[in-house]
Amino acid sequence: MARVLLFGRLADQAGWREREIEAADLSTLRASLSQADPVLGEALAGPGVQVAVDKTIVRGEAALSAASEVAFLPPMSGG
Amino acid sequence: MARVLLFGRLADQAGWREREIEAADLSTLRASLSQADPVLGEALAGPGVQVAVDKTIVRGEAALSAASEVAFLPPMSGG
Amino acid sequence: MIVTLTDQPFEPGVLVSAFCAGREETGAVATFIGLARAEQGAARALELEAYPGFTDAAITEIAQGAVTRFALQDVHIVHRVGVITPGEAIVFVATAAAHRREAFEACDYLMDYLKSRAPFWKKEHGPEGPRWIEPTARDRTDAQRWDQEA
Amino acid sequence: MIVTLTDQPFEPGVLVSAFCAGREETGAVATFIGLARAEQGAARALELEAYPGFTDAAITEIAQGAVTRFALQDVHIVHRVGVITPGEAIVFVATAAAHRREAFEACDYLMDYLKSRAPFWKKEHGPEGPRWIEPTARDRTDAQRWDQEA
Repeated sequence: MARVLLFGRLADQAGWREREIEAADLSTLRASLSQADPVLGEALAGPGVQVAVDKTIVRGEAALSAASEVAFLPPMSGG
Repeated sequence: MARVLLFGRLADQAGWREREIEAADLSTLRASLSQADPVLGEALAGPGVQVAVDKTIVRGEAALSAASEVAFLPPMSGG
Repeated sequence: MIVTLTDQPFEPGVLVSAFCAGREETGAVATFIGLARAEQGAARALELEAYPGFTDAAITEIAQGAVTRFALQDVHIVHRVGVITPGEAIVFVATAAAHRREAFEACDYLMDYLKSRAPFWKKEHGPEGPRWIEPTARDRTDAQRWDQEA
Repeated sequence: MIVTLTDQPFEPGVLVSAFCAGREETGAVATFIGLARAEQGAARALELEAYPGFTDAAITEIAQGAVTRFALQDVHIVHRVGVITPGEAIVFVATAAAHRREAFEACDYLMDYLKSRAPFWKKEHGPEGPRWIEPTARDRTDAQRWDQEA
């Protein structure tokens, strides 16, 4: 069970901001999210979308534990 | 009678900041000030010292009326 | 150094007074206050989303870098999140240094970062409904000035 | 636009609050506060002399030029005169503009002018007695930046 957070337009697109999802690693999590919502799955893989695991930006694959927090971050606009 | 004002180090040198002095023009005023205090006269003619008549910088000669205000301004330091 | 995200309106003047108080060796305090503009009714409100723990950590890291880079004595950053209405303060940055050039440049540098690269997501609520905002070309150019000079 | 010379201490934060209030079309407020430094006891007090009616007129003229040059919406300048003790504010400049670059540059420009060219005469009271100050080389260089860019 990873805690998944969506930010900005990704949350608007998905219709949710936070959800608990079972996944052993990032690619499994992405597959699971895509299966439930293919449009969201495509948006999460879109240009400029970054992933943070436990508040650290991760590129590529990462193992997830039950306590992991995974955040999908669309391009940042600045404040 | 012109109202003569000294600023900054000129006032410290002269030992006064404001005085009424009879003079028809600037050169007469300078001569009168030099006669009374030759060291001050030299300082007033020193590099970077500007003269304002009625709060406007004047280069060279200027006629003075009874109501004129003549200010001797040493190099400005900024605030 | 203080970095705060807040969903409540704040009064910049109160922050300035606190920041300036008791500084016997600070010659220069530069501050910047970003306000939400009404744009003649085109912008009804601004909504800023942050990722708590991530956004403030990212800003703190940049602010610490600025302290070193510009020999700052102190920095205070406050950033609003949530819904912000026209006239309200969005961001406050204050920098303290011995001399003014460092204070100015650090404040400018921090604002360029905050406006273009800091992890916020911005939604504008206008007459045509809400719209997510991307950084402007000028924001990117402003921020890049510091890369070239580094 | 307000330009004030005062021989009384002032609180910069109060000026900031007043300057920021009710601005629906201002995106950017930059401020600068110059404080008197103790310099580890080397400076006990600063004494600034102005020529009332001449000094404020000269500053007002430069501020009006800055409004045009940087497309400012507003400027507020307060400058202390008389004896100023360490930690007290010497100068306050606030600029308001639609965008931050103009607000920052105008504030920087006005401070360069005020620190190096404005008609003040400055005396430092230190442990070795009073001493009249001339502009530093850096003050002159800073002010000249704007001539080259003009």
